[in-house]
Amino acid sequence: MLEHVPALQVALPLVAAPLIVLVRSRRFAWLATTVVSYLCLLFSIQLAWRVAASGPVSYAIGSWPPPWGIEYRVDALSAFVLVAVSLTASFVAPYAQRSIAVEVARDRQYLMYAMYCLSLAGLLGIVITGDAFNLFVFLEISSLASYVLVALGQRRQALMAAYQYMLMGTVGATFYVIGVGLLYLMTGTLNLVDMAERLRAVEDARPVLVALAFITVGMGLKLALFPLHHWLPNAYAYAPSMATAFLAATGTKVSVYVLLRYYFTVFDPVPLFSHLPTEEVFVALSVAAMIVASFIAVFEKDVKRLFAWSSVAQIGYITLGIGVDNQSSLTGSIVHLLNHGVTKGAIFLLLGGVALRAGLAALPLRSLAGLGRRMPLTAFGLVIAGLSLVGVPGTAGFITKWYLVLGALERGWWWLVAAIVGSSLIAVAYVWRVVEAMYLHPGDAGAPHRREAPPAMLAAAGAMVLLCVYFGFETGFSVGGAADAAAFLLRGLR
Amino acid sequence: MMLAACVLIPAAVAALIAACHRRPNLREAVSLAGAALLFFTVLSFSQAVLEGARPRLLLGEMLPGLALVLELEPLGLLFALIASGLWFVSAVYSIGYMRGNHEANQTRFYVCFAAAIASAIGVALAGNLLTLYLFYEALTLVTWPLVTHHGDAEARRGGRTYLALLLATSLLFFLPAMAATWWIAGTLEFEPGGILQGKVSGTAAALLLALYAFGIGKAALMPIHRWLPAAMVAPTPVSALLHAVAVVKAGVFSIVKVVVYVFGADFGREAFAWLPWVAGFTILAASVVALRADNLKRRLAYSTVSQLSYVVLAAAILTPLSLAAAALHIVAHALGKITLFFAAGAVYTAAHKTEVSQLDGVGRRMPWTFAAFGIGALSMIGLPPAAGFVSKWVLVSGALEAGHWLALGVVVASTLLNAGYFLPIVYRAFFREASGEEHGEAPLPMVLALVATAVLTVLMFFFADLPLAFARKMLG
Amino acid sequence: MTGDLVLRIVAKLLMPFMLLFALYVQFHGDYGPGGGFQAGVIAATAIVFYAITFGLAAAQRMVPERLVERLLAVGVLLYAGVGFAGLALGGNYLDYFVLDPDSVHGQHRGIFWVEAGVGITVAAVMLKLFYMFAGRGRDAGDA
Amino acid sequence: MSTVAGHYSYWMTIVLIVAGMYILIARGNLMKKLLGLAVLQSSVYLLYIAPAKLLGGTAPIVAQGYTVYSNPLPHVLILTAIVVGVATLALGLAMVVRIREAYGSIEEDEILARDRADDDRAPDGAR
Repeated sequence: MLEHVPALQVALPLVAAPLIVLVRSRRFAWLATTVVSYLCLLFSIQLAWRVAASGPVSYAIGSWPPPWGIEYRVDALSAFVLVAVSLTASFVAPYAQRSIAVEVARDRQYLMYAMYCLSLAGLLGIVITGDAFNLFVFLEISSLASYVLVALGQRRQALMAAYQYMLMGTVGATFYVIGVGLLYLMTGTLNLVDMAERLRAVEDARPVLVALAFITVGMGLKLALFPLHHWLPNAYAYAPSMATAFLAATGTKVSVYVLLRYYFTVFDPVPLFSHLPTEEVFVALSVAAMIVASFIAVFEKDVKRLFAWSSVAQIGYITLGIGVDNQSSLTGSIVHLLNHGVTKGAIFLLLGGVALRAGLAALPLRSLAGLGRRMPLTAFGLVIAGLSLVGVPGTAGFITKWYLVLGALERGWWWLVAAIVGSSLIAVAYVWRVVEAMYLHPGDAGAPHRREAPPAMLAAAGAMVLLCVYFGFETGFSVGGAADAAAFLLRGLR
Repeated sequence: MMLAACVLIPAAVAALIAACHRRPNLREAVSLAGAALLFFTVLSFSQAVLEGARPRLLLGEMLPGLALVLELEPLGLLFALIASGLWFVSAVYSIGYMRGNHEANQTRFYVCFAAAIASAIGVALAGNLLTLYLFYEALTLVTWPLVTHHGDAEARRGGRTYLALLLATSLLFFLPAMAATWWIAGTLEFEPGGILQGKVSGTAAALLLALYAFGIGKAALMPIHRWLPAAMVAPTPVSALLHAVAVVKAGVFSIVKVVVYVFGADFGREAFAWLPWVAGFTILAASVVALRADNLKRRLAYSTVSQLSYVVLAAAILTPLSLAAAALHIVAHALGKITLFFAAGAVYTAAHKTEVSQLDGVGRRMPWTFAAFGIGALSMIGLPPAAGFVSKWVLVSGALEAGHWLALGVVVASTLLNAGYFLPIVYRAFFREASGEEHGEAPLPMVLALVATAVLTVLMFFFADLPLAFARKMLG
Repeated sequence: MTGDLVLRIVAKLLMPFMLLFALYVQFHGDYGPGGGFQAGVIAATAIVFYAITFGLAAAQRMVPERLVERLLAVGVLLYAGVGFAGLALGGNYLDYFVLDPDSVHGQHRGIFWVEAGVGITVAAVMLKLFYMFAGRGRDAGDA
Repeated sequence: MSTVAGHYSYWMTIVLIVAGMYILIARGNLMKKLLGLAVLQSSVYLLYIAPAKLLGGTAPIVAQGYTVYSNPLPHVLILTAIVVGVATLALGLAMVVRIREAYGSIEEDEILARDRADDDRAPDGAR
């Protein structure tokens, strides 16, 4: 049975969704979601272990051998991202029960779980598939589910946010599929590895470059690459807490994976970095994201939006590594997929607890006043995760920054080092506003006394906070996996 | 194993204090016992370290090739001894202060206090630059709640300046400097003789040094000294232990470490040529500001800024003697300045006076306190029979040996300035007529503590060999 | 509900043929043009036609919304079930070759069930969409 | 000239892309935006299908008398893409209906103005 893990990785959450709709019981829905999430984590760990032991794993769906059939292919990069995604899922699922019970109308709760399973299946599918078109299908499965997740938010703004998210996401996916179409016309194959082989013969043809542009812009929309990030702040701010945490930790990260996959696997024969201005574009946009989005976060009044803007900035870190294009920077990029996922996941899970206890659908900064007293553990967790956003040593964020700075140094780009550390300085400013609000502004006299979030939610969020610290000290898995993946990407097909 | 205990004891104390937040007596007993235990644990290493042992403990690998390491070497031991010893004294003092002034949130205060000590000890024991950086940042963060302890607008403002300057410098300069060192040398270990020897020179080396010197903001070189006066909004025990001993000494200690173990004592002088100028300027300028400050704690803070630069100056001269002077001055200044702060806190608690101009005749009402203050002031000026004399003496010898006339001139000028802003306080306190309502000494624990540190200051003058032995050992 | 007699009679007469045609397209899909997608839409069209002539309530009595939702899930499960059947019989996921000793028959069998799943799901989705939009406006006030 | 004319299906594709994007960006009406999206998506269908058609080819079903078949793969892909497109469109329509119910309008600027007014009125929103 173990050789079928690649298929089960996706099929399991995919089957869970209709089962949940069929049974239509809230309790079953939650149970199924949780079990599936944990199983997915186990599967992904097994796959990562297998890849580390014996190289890429290939699985032929329907026993049609690649490149004719759809191939599921797990290599160092996809194994790492699989673990990152399912790790987040395994924390969000146990958290979901209480949070959804409060935030979503009773008769729609099962829908929430089903959509979450679909979204998970889609995300895992994107990462695991080795087929360009199959990837598009999974991209849309996960995106459609995400739109619904966002639209289920409590306030009416959620609808508008989801609508805009849907428009931009669909344009992104359409651009992606146009790019794939052009590549298919040029190579006659949809298998990513096969495509790369055949591109060698036609590397300079204009349609290939047009395809590159379409895929870059398309995925840029999906991953909220500055300035294509317009949908993100509202979508994160108005979605239900659990959806925000899940999407923030996984959605954009998987899109980054797609970009990495295309840049370093498919377009490997194309002189992306030496002949095209890829480097300049990515470095410029990433630095802009890191600085501008962080600044906006500093002046944001709503806490969830504040951290959403911070996500835009942190995505800048990730794409920066692609632009700098060396072993260290790519390691930083890939490890940040995990590190930022864990950090933002923790933050939004904690904020969900705050919103629950405060009984608010929105969280203006003022509503955090006195949180240090009301919910000491939650507040402390927010501080730790905030420090990880800043990149203080001993937290996951530091590891990323270390590699990015090293990468910039290796290129001799001192100004970039200054930009990286400068942006984390701005991060200090916005994290600090939250900390000040929690500890230095006394709460209302009438505010409820010391009441933490429900244990299940607190435990899940707390575990994620611990992970922020854990990945700051013990980097055997995170940096080890990311460095392997980066080396794998840079080695290319040669 | 015992090494880990040095960091774990204060950390455990912090946890225990948090656990017994409902019982103040137990809480303070834990604090005292922990401090004593820590001091003796550190002390137990001294013999071995003097004989040349370097106990080392690998905490685990944080990044490939980059481990977290604790290693005890003489300078670190000296710093750890000072930090833990004075923790005990100031724990006694804080009991009097916090209760005497009815401060709120005392548990949080003690927890953060112990956590700060844990971080400071971590800095002292750090076996490589990464470990040092880790604890250095931790120290910044855990002291922030102490600085903003009062939670009012003024505390918020002070806390902002404090955190902004310290975090900004460490993120903007220290981290890139560390990354560059790793990139150039391929290691971050502290090694006698340095790791950058022969790998970087000229302007690049000077730039790297600048990144370190300004990146380690806790050393309070001008123009990044502003956080230190800002931190004075904290309760006095915090100013005393942290902003006269643990935090600021962690800064200059880090600079000495970087100079000795990263650049190496034999590193080319050219790269260091600019540093004495900056340090000298800081010494003089801060003294001038102190001269004009009326708020007692502010005056002490600027005095600290100036005294810290003595250490930097001594390290920058880069001769064996001056490096020893740097180490000695860390100890001497710690003892003297904590005495002064203790005295300032005692005056505030007993008489609720904060300005120098209010101190007329207070010395007659609080003879013990102001006797101790006098000894502290002597130490700052560098007169016998106080510890400051010893370190200044060695520093001057070192400067003479190197023919460093700039340093010599700065020392002479600043001695005069120091005298100019400390002696009037002593004069006012004893020889002017008192006014206002009657009051006596501060609560007993406070007086005990400040007398103890004053006695230690005098003792160090008479038994200067011991710290000197450590300082010499540092250079191998 | 429309009162036009002609329309109602014609609708009643046409219904069986529409459904039959859906089935034809569904099962003929193995050999000629057709398949689950088209069949599903045609089947759904029949119900929609019924709803338009006899009113939404009548259609929902015949095919309740709850049933539509169930069918939607069942269709997907049928599809996935074929995949798992492949696994159970020792092949890869969605492996039709192993569904029958004769691998060509296996392919047929696999396609048949998969298309059945697709057909059910598509029909259900179409109906669900129709119900969703047709039901709006009436209960807009309480949404 | 022949290359320009010979590639007319690509020209049409480009026209559809540009038209779709234009509607999407320039129109404030949420319904019209959706229509723009549909136009954009249909450009993809054309892009895939047109090159797969061989002159004189027939549907790829083995039968006597035919030797030239169209490539079936793009057709299958586009069938999937159409389904995805329909799902997106359906979801979009559902959202427009709900937005209309929640805001009483489907004009983007009016909706945003209402949100802004909400934010100003809510005591918690201002700092």
